[in-house]
Amino acid sequence: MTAFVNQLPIGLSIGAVLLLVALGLTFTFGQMGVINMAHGEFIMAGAYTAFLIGDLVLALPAAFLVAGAMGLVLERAAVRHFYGRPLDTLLLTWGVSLVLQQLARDLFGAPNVQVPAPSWLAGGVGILPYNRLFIMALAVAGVVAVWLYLNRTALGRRTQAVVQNRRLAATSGIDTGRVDMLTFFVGSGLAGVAGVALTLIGPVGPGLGTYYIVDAFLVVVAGGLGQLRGAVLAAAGLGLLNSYAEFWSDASLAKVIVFAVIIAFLQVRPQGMFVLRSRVLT
Amino acid sequence: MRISRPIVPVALALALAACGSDAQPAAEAQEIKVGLLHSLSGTMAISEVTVRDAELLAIDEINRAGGVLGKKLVPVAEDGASDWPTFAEKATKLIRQDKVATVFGGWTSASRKAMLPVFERYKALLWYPVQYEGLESSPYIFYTGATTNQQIIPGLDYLKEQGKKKVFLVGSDYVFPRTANKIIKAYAAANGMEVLGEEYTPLGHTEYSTLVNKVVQARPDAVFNTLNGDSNVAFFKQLKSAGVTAETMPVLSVSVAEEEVTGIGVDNIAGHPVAWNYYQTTETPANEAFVKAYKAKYGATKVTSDPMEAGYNAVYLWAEAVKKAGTTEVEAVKKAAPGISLDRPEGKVTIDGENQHLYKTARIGIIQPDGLIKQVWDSGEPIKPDPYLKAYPWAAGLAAS
Amino acid sequence: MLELRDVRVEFDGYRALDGVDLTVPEGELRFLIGPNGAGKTTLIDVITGLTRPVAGSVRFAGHDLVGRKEHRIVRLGVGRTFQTSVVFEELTVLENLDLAAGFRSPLWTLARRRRGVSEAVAEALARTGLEELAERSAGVLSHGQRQWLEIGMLLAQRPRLLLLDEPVAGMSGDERERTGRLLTEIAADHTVIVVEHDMEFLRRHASTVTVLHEGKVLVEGSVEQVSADPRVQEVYLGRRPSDAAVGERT
Amino acid sequence: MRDLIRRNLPFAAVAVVALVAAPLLLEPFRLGLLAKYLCYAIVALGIGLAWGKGGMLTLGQGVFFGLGGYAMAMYLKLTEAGPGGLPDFMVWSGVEELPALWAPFASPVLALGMAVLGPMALAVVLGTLVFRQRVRGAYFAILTQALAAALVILLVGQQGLTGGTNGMTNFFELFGRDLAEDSTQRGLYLVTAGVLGVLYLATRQLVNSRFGRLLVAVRDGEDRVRFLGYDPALVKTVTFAISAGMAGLAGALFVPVVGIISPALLGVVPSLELVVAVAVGGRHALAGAVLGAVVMGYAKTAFSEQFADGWLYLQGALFILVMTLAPKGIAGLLGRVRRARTA
Repeated sequence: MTAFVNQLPIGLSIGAVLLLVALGLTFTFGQMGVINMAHGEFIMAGAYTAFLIGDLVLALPAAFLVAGAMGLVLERAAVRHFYGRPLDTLLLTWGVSLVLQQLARDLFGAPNVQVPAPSWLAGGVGILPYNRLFIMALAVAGVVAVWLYLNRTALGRRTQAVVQNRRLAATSGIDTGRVDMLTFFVGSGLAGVAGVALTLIGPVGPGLGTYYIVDAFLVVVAGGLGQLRGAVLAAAGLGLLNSYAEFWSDASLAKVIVFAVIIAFLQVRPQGMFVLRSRVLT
Repeated sequence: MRISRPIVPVALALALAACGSDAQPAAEAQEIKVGLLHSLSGTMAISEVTVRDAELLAIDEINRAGGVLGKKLVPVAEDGASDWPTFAEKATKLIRQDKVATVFGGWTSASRKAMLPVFERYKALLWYPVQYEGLESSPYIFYTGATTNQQIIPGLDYLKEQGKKKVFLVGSDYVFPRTANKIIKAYAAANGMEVLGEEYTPLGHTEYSTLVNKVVQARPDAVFNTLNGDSNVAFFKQLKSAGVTAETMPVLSVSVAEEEVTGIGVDNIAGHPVAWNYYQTTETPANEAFVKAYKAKYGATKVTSDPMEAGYNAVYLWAEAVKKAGTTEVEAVKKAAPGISLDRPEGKVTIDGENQHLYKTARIGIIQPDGLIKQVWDSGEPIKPDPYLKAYPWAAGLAAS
Repeated sequence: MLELRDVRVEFDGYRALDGVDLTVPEGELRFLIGPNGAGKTTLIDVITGLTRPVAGSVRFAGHDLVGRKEHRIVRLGVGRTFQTSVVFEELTVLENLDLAAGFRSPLWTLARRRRGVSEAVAEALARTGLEELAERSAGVLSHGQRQWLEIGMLLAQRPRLLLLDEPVAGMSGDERERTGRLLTEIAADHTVIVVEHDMEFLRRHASTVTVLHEGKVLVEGSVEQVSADPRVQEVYLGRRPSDAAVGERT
Repeated sequence: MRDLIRRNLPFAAVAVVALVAAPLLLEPFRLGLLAKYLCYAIVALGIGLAWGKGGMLTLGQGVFFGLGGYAMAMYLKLTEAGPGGLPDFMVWSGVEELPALWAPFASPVLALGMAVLGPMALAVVLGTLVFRQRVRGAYFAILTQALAAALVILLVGQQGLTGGTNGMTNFFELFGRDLAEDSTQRGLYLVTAGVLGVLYLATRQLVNSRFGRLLVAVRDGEDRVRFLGYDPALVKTVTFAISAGMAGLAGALFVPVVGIISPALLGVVPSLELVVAVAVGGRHALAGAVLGAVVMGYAKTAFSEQFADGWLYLQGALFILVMTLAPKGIAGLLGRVRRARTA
């Protein structure tokens, strides 16, 4: 029975991890329609930043900048030629992700590296260790920051304007190129932050990104294009589902169950939980 | 469509030209080519490259001592790319195109299973250097790592001696853990131990909070861990932050060696036991030389581990068999090999004539705060390899044949 | 023929259609006008299944259309064009028309190459005057030609009811003229509903006009009746109807 | 008539090279590799149809390839075990009785049928669920990718039924012929090349048919097609199923050619690699897709023989370059050269 009750906070903490890795995608995929397969490698870059800096708290802003800068370069050098062609961005960024993985292997070596967890994160409350609580707090902070950015800053509102109607936004004097750059910077930077958090619970190696990328996209798909509240609900839902499915069956079956539930869910809500209404005929 | 039509013949001509263009120069009479087939790229590269390095070291040493039958060994390295069909493909290439005398290679069971038919088909030799799940003895493979009765069963004997009666089984979802756990359950039934749970996670899984919760709630005396690769990092990190310590609940691992410890983080795993046949700290004269030579060649920060040592041994054992046979011809080498006994870094190893595995000494070690492993138990003498566990009555019926 | 009763459509709480009744008898040429946001396109969307009403009924030739999928409604004989014409640029004019004509044959019969030109396609080509461009790719057509191709595709479908959404928008004077003639010709043997802003165009071609305003039917009648109605003048006050914007709809 | 000959001349030239010259010139090992690339080319052809013509970017084609491969492998394992016998991996997995699921695969006709129809059935189910709800584009791509990930986990987990991560290997004979014989391998190569040729012609025919036009229309304006009276979901599902059937058949050929089928062959990465191959070859031309698969297959072999680490860099870089500089792939480049010459 305790085990059963324990699964609730565990599910939420799994959800927090999912949310963190997917948060950046709600920007790049959701807001800009870019399927960034290199998102996983930006997470990896964040984790390696933590490894180089060696201090978790200092690493958070640093990883945001490092991964964000990588995103910025990617956007300027390649992705910007592909707006409106999400499938092409998917393939392009997959190529980028391959190169980044091999680069990490050459720079840091193939074996995993160790990022020491700060001593103040040792211990925990009940079933949840402090490091899990830290990740949950980070996820909440990330959501709040993103919400404030989108709704309370001029830049954020411009971003939203561009998402809803690119052409209209451009004619209203918004420099859409700059908005795109900034959006990609923030989205990639958030991946870096997620990478720092993941050093607390998982391996830090060249393959890090590949472990999270599919799950991250599933969160965005289930949550609905570019919808913050959708992503939050989807992450929490998938986290809980994962937690209880694994509790009652096993980890392998849980993954299959999650996939089946998402397909079933899309039968009811084909565009995810929340969609922007648009009358544009494709 | 009009655009594309001329490209097809161009393409095929190119492909044909390319396919046919790599004729090999005739092998020098003074050289013996040997194949090294490990994953140099992909997920398994992390482990397999070190084994290849150890094999190269052995080849170097043998060459410096005058080679084999007066000829130098020339390594031909191929990349298995962590992809099982690629192993089969490259094995075929090494045998048919490069005409190597023997091949040292593989790590995962899947890669060995993929190569096995190739070696049997062309009657060529493979030396496989990693502990595995047993239940196999191909006439064209020599197994220089442990089979189950040289690692799993000694591990269980150790737990029993320590008074750990209730165990929880955690493994990656593939052949080795599933087979190992079947053996463990049969052993437990025969030895008054209780298996409280058996959980598998997909390869590469990193979310262990649910599993840790299950383990903690079951309150076992010990955990028998057959997780593979990166999953170990996530598992040990999350286990530690759940407050589990080696004192309260030791986790005996059979796939964590010296190289993995850094990635997991010494803090997270120090104090937990592992089961192997060799540690960097194993005290033999041969090991002192091996560790010294390895560090001299590849860097002082490098560590040596059991599969590396098994790969290193494989080269020496083959060379010894060739010397004894007076030829590199496969059937003659196979005939000469049984009974060959060498003092290796792990102590004395002897090739078993019946199943082409090695007699090996089992060792349990505890992971130290410096990342090395200290031996706390050994089987005293080399254990006769028994891949089908025929000598263990309780294991009857585990495998039908 | 077509009968809408108390149709209501809501977008996120905004009432796009607020209880529309509309009856169009067989053989009529009906014009639908109204200022931006009046719900004209939404009305067409409801008839053709693109938008599902929250309440009300849409009946066509004895069938209830609400809840049917778009292609099923087309198969009942209701065809439409779009404001921004969508033709398939990679296909030729002929292939575009052939595609439109082919939906009645079962899918597997399409697995053969097209041989010759079917009667429906030939007729559509002749009526729209696109014969000379038949083998050209649709991507090279001018704006007006595209609109005609759309109308041609609609004709090739041989529908019983045609819904045209601003067919002359963005056209030059000459093109307008020609489209008007085409429209009159089509109206002779079809039931047609046209959404149009251009009052001048209306005066020359319309028989009956329905004026929509804020999701409701404001007035219905002949062109003279409608343009004389003070409520209509109020709705259009301060702007010249012919200037009404084409592209942006919010 | 002359036009017909002229139009098919390049194809005939390739057929002669592939069916006559290659078996004569290449040593058996290289011929085997070429046969493997041709298996991938069959999958690529299906991707070219679904993605290039139909706009459905399927990142899970390995799933169908794998199902076909497993069906074939099950047949091979059963003939080898003989009536009442058990496949080797079941023996060491502790399975004592042949699972009912396996029984039909003892028949070569049923096994081959399942290799093609099984994937098609799965594609129909998935296509119906997904396309009917108008899930498309990126969403479809991600879902197929997740499908590949899920299927791998499922296959690995059912070790007694599927051989787990090891998959199935160690096949000895096919229809009574020794698989180790070079002559059998040559025969398999010819069959593979023949199947590819026939499928290429059939797919070309389909693309040039009215259905092909409809498919392009669905790709470029799915919603518009609805108002032409067609159900795009049906068109897409049919196309998706055809491409799945091709992948399944390719998988069935792959198993005797290469001698192994394992979950690693149908996961996310191999599926993506095939899409990459199609993009490099040129997604808008069917021949480009075939070409891409052969070229990338060969490049992978060649590079890993020369320098293993470089392969990821090269693959990634090549791909970025193709996407940014030559989005129509090699086929597009060759077409440009040809036009420049004739102009």
